Amino acid sequence: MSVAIEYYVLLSMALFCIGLFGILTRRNALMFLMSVEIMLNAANINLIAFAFYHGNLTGQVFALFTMALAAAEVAVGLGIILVLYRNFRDVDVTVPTTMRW
Amino acid sequence: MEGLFDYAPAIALFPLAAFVIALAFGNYLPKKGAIPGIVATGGSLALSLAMLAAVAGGEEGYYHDTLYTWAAGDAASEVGPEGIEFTFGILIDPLAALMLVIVSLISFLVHVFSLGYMNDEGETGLPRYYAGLGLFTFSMLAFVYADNLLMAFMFFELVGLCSFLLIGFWFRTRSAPSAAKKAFLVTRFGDYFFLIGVIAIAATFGTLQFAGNDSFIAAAEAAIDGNEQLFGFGAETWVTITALLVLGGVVGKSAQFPLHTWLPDAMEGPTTVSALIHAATMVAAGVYLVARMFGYYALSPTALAIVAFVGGFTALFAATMGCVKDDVKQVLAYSTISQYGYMMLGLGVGGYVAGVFHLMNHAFFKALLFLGAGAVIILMHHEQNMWKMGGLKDKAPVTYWTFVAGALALAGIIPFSGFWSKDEILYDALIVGLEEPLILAAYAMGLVAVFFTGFYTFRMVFLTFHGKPRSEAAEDPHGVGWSIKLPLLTLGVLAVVAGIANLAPVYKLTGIELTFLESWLEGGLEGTTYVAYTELLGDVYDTGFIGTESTTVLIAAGLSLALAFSGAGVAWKLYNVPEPVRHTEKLGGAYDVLRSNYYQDEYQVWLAEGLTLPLARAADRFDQTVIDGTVDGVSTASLFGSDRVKRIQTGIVTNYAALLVTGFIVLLIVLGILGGWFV
Amino acid sequence: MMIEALIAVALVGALVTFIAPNRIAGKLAFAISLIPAALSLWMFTVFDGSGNALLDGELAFESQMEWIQLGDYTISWFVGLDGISLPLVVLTTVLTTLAIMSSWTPIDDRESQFYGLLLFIEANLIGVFTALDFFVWFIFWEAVLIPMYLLIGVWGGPRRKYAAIKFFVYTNVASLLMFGAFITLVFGLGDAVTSFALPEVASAMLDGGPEGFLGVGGSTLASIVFVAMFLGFAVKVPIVPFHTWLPDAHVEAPTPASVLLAGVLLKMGTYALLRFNFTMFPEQVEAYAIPIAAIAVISVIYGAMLALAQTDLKRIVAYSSVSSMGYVILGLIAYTQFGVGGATFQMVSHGLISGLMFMAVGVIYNATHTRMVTDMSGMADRMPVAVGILVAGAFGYMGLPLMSGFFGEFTIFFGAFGAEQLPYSELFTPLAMFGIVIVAGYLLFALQRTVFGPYHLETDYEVGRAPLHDVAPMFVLLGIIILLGVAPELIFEMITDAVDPILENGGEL
Amino acid sequence: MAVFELPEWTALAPALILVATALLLFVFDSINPRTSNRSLLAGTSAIGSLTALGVAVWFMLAGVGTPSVDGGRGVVELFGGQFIVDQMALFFMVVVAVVTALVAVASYDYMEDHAYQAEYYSLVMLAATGMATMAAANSLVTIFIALELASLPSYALVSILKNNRGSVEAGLKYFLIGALSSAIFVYGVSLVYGATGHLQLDAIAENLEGAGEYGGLLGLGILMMIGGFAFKTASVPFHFWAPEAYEGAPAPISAFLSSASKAAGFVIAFRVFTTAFPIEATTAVIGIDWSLAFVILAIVTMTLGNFAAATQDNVKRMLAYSSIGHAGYALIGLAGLSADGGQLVMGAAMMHLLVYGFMNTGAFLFVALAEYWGVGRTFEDYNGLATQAPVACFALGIFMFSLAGIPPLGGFFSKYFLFVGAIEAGMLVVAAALVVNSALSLYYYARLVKAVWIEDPVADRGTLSQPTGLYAAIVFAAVLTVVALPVFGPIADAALDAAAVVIG
Amino acid sequence: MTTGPRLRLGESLLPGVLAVALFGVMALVVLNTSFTTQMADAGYPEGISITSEIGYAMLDLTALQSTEGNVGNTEPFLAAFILIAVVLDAALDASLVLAKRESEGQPVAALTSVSGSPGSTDSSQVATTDGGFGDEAETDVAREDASDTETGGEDR
Repeated sequence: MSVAIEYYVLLSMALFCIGLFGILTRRNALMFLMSVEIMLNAANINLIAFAFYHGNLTGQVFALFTMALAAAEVAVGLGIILVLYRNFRDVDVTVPTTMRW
Repeated sequence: MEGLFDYAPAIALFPLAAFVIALAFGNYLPKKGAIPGIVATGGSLALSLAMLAAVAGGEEGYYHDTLYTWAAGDAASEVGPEGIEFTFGILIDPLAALMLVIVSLISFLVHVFSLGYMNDEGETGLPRYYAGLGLFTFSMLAFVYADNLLMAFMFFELVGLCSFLLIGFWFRTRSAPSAAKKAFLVTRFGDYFFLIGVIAIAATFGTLQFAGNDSFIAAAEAAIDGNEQLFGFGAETWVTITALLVLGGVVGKSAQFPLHTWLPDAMEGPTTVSALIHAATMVAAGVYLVARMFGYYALSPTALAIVAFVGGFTALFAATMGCVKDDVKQVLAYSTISQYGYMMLGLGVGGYVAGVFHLMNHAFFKALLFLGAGAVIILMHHEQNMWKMGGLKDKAPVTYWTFVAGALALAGIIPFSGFWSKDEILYDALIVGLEEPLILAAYAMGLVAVFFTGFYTFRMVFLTFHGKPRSEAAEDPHGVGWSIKLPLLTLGVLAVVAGIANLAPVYKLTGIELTFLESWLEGGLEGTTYVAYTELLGDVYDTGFIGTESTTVLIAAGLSLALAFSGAGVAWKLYNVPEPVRHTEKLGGAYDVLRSNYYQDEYQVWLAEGLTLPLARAADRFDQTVIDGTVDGVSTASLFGSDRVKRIQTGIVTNYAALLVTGFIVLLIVLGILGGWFV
Repeated sequence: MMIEALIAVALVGALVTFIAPNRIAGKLAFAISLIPAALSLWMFTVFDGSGNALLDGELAFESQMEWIQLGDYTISWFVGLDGISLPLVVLTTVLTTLAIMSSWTPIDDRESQFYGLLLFIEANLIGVFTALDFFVWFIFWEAVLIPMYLLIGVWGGPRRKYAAIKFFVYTNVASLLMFGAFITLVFGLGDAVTSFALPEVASAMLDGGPEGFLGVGGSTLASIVFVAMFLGFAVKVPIVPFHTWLPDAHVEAPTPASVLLAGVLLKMGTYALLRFNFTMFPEQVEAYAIPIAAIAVISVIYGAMLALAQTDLKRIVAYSSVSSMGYVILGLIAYTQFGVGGATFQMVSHGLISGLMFMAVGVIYNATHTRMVTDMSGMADRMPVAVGILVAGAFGYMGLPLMSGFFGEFTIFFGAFGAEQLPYSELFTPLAMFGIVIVAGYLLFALQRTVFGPYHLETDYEVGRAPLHDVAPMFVLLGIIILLGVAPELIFEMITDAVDPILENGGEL
Repeated sequence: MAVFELPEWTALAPALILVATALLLFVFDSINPRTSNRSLLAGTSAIGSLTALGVAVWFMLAGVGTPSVDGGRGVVELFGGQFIVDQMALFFMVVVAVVTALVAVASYDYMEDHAYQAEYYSLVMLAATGMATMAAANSLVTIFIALELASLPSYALVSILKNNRGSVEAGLKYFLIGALSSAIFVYGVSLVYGATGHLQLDAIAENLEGAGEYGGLLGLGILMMIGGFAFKTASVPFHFWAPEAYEGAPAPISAFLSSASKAAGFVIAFRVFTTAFPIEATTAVIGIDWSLAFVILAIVTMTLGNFAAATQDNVKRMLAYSSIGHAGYALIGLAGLSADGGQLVMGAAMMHLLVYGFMNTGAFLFVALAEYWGVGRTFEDYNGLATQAPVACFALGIFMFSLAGIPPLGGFFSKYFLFVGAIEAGMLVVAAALVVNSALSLYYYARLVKAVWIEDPVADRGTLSQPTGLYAAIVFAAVLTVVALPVFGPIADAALDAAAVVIG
Repeated sequence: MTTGPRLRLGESLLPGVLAVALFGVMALVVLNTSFTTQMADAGYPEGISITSEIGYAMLDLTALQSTEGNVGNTEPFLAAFILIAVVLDAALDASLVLAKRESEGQPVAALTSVSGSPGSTDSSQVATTDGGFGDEAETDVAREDASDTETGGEDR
């Protein structure tokens, strides 16, 4: 129980950057979505760790909200991916490039 | 009589009214506007004569009044008052009164002549013609009685406008508009210096009055006496500079070298116009201006000498060119230039009376010659080439005899008017020249010019009237009416007798008081009288005599008369034959030079078209490419930048994420380093 | 409230005209424009102001109303007239009326919009010349651009799109520069000012100037602001080398727009220079006298040379405007009563004369559908009256005495010659004066080739006499030009009255 | 003004009215899922948003949210400080409500063939609720949730033309960048929480001192939160979604997003940075003035937006980039904050957002009209529209010149007050950038005016109909843009007062 | 199914460097931060039910909240709670709109697979008013609808 707070933060940062790595390298929309979830959860780790650190529950409660919002985001995201697939017959996020410049 | 002066403005306003009437209603009037013009100039003539009488009979002998303040304001002048007023005023002193009479008389005669020359010949656009004449007469008269330099300048410019309009009267041809443009442009070039002069004088002395205690002439004299520094120059130097600047306008208007080139071209206008404007009056404006502010020139020996030298040179220079012309009007044009050179010479050597005297005489005989030439042109069905004339002597005696009278006057044959005035000028030049080598050179040129004058004058007379008719037109001349003969006769008489006005040699030889003009010019406003000028000139020029005064007079008169006769004699010998030939081959290469007017036109045209125009085109190209190119370049560069910037948006969302993260990292690093987050 | 009435009439008139049917729009707009013209002439006769609007003068028709409180600064609706602005207002109203009449012939498309825009311009121009609060002034100043942009763009010549956008962007950029400079100045003045009212700023400037801002010292700041504002206005005037928008805009604009552009819009720049730079910065004027005078001379000569090289009549007149504006700058920098007063007079005079010239060229264009000097000759044969006026206008442009142009030029030259404020004025003045020779050169050259000579026309049109409503406005203008040339004191007196206070602060009086 | 006292929670009435309208639309939808009674739906939305607008204006005039010392009714704190209703909140509620109303009216015609009428309007109203709530949110929790409430329906709205590739692509990009940004934002929140132990803005400010050692962490958190705001306001470098989203989305939604959503993004930025991170205290902790970040962002954003807009061929995309440019202008409001004030510059930014609400919405609605007519999307396609639809094109001219900041239109004032503010704050570089960009922007705004007014049509098009709703919305927006001139005094007062309260 | 979602490997990992870089920078920040409080000293007071405290905080039941120790500093979350209800509503609405498919211009329930052939009239209700890609998209949709009726469920 006495892991130093730095490591929690570093963990969350690592997670955050892993998520980011996914976003930057994966072209599949679903992977993209999942990566975003990882990043959100990285924030949750922080929140919970800091809640403990500060001894109040604010962070913990906020983490709950974050999860709910993540779910909502995924719902909308999947809807968009659905119409994306219907239109482009692909879920590769790099395919839709009809608008640029 | 004094109350009469209240009507002085009307002298100029009559022709102005004629101008308005002719312009507005000319088309609906009988004679298309000639009648109002004749009435108005007649009125002006009558009033001018009345003024002459009033000046002669009045106690003060002059009239000077400020009519109207054009503009006033504060301006610090070098010396003089803190404020300045630009006004319109009338100054009628003996000089102005004389000139008023000359101008209104000739204008009146030209109007009458025009009935025969223009109306009867079925010209179109006559209202325009009479309006132009009216406006010209107005401007010229107003110029003459202007009491200050600015007003003089303004009407000086306006006569230039009228000259432009009237030269270009036959605007449907190619040559007339071109000549009109040239006339205005060349005189404008002179006026440019004139205007600088006006402004410099105003800025220096805070006044532009010609006469009176607050005149700039008086102020200049005071400044010279006080050894003031004006604009960093000694007062006399500055007076010289400003006087020469004003002289620029004079040189332009009076067609002196090197701005004489417009006058021969100006012969594209109707001959009546040439008579009125380009011989008798407007061209005289320059000389008149010098006479008007003679006191100012008299303050500067340098300026006077330059006036004299320019005059002498022009007299000779133009006379030589007059010898080879074929067009009767061209001959007259060069003779005009030459004669104004004499006047300048006269004024420049201090012969104030002589200059004014010649101005008057020349006005009469040159107007006569031009009108005579106009009559000839009518006779010849608008043929102007002398080589196609001949033998008109018997068919048009009135024209012939009046023309000969004018020619004798022009050539300076005793006792015609021209002799007296020209002789006086040469005499004045000689006596000064004996002490001043430069003036002597000017005198020499003037003297040589007498020979050429005699030659070209009689070459013209003989070619035109003598010998056998050399064309069909000459064999069957067109008749001329009373409206032509009447002015010719009037002027013919004047050309013969006008010399009586100032028989200075007679006075000098016999002591008989026949110098009416001199005594006339002795009157007037203090400081503008001949007496005052004589005093001033005493400081400027020393005079010398060859032997006694009488011998000098005789030598001078004899020399010029001999030269005039020999010139006339040569012409007699060469051209008073039934079938005259050109004799040009005798001149060899000189002929080409003369024929080309010493290439004066060429270099001036080159200045305008060979130098200025390419320069302007270069400036234009510079403007289009460099200056405007810079403006457009900024816009092009912006749009190019825009095109690059928008390429960042590749359309691939992963790239966006990458760029976004990049941006974020950059921001983080910048702020982190600045905020010390990494240490 | 008279000024408000003036502006309101024009604005409402613009709206009414905008929705009126095309058929009657021209006549309607003319009728409406008579109201401000009459009103301003009436104001001219009852004018009772004295002194300079910015320097404790007695304003005529003053009206002030608080509008916006912006932090520590108040923005007010503040208008009034003094001897400088009144002639320009009259010029605006009269010229607009005449321009409307002169558009009856050439404008045959979307008339109601066209005339609506003309009236809208008029409203804004009046505003520019009457506003005494910087923000209000700037609103009008910029708002002029929109209608002019459209006038050029919609009804202009073949390259109208390029010209319109160039005009719009170029002059606007300059305005932004000027705006920034002025705002900086206001902040630099610190507590001395609590509003953007020009009189307040002016008095603060004269009472010691800016304290400094952002570490820049007071006098340095004043110099920077002076230069920046000068550059900003230089584009509008325009002064070489910022003039290139002008020929394009003038040439492409429809005739009535050219009339207003040359007649009034260019005056905005010089008016602003007088109001701002030359009223508020006497020290800087002195310090920068030589470069500004040099620019003025260059504008005169270079502009005239450019005009000489042109073959398009409108382009000739356009470049000659550049040249003429150079005189105005010279008069201003002379900083004498005659110099500045003459410059102001010249603004009015050039407005009238260039308006006349553009109208005359427009009438010829209406008949021939070409403006190229090379395309025609002998036009005097077919349209004597119009050509007569063109010739008269050309001579007015050349500064023929007894026409207003001569008075303006003469007073400028006289004021500049030997001006104490301006070193080497005895050199600058004659150099600039050489413009009067070149102007004669190019105008006469153009006249000789176009209106004189045997009749000839390259384009395939029957040329007849110009209709009365084309010629009438030109007669009116010519009348005013001659009137002002003969009796310049009509406005010169009130101008000098308003100019004197400016010079008390540093010029030569 | 109010003669009776309302309970405190009613201070949130504008947001509540919006959400109630959304729920009402749900009810309609559930009663008749396939209703095509557009009048009812659009009318309800319009009435709802107008009511919200009315209430917000009324509250503002009544002095709700003005500190009592100034004679107002005091700032209302609700839910233990989770929400706060002050003048700034009300000001932005007005902005949101106006834009929503315009969009609702315009959508009546634009969406007439669409299958999901009720859903469309309810999503609009929900997003509007989110934006209005953002204006009042006073805790990072509520801010984040409100942000999501505004975002999620927006994603759907952008891609609501489901068979239109552009719309879908736009939605996808918007969503992906949005998700990434909200992840970054929430991570930033977590770091701020880590540093201060609080999420309520006042509490954060109070605990800044205690966070002394965590300067880097707090700074990183703040920067990440800036990222979140930058996304919402379409500022560099989080702007990448904007051109595509605005271009692909139905035009009324583009209007909605670029005006209301942007304004909402700014209001939370204003609130967070003034309330939670007062400059002096924060600088002491993180070692750097955060306004520097906004200076950089402002300059880069306005430059990029305007430069990219200059050569666009597609009108909507041009407007999208111009919208980015305007975000840059509004960012000056944050960049200009400093320890000793910034009321002027922030107030100017608020005014700009309000006026921008009219003029930009109007401009996009004109595009909506053009799309409705089916004339095409490029500048060329717009050529000569003025001859056929002078009224709408007149309005477009007003919008364009107003966007360009030319008097006498509303855009002039706000933009120039920003300019004044920037100079007052001593940001000459920013002011210079503003000038350069304004100059460039003139070019492309004028280009659109040129297209409709000056150019001749390239091809014949049939007669153009005059859809009531779109026309009404456009004309209304134009009138507001013009009327802004005479009534700018009160607007400026309101904005400056609001800014003063927040800055304290 | 051949065109269904699939994992793609072997793509360019280059942009990933950015993530690594970011991690480096962020880690640098953390490593330079000195956390004074030891984790061991932190934490919640004994004897308090964290879960119930969370519940109280969420519903603003201040009266029930523990007043002891640091936990008492927990902020109220009622407003957020209400708000997130609306958010979820919105998310549901949004996802349903997107997920629904249309037939004959009428929305069809999101969760059914329609076996009937989606008519070509599909396009009639497409709002192509922004004019760009309508045609292309329509054909795509038609093709997709025809061939892929059962994937809808699976995609979800």
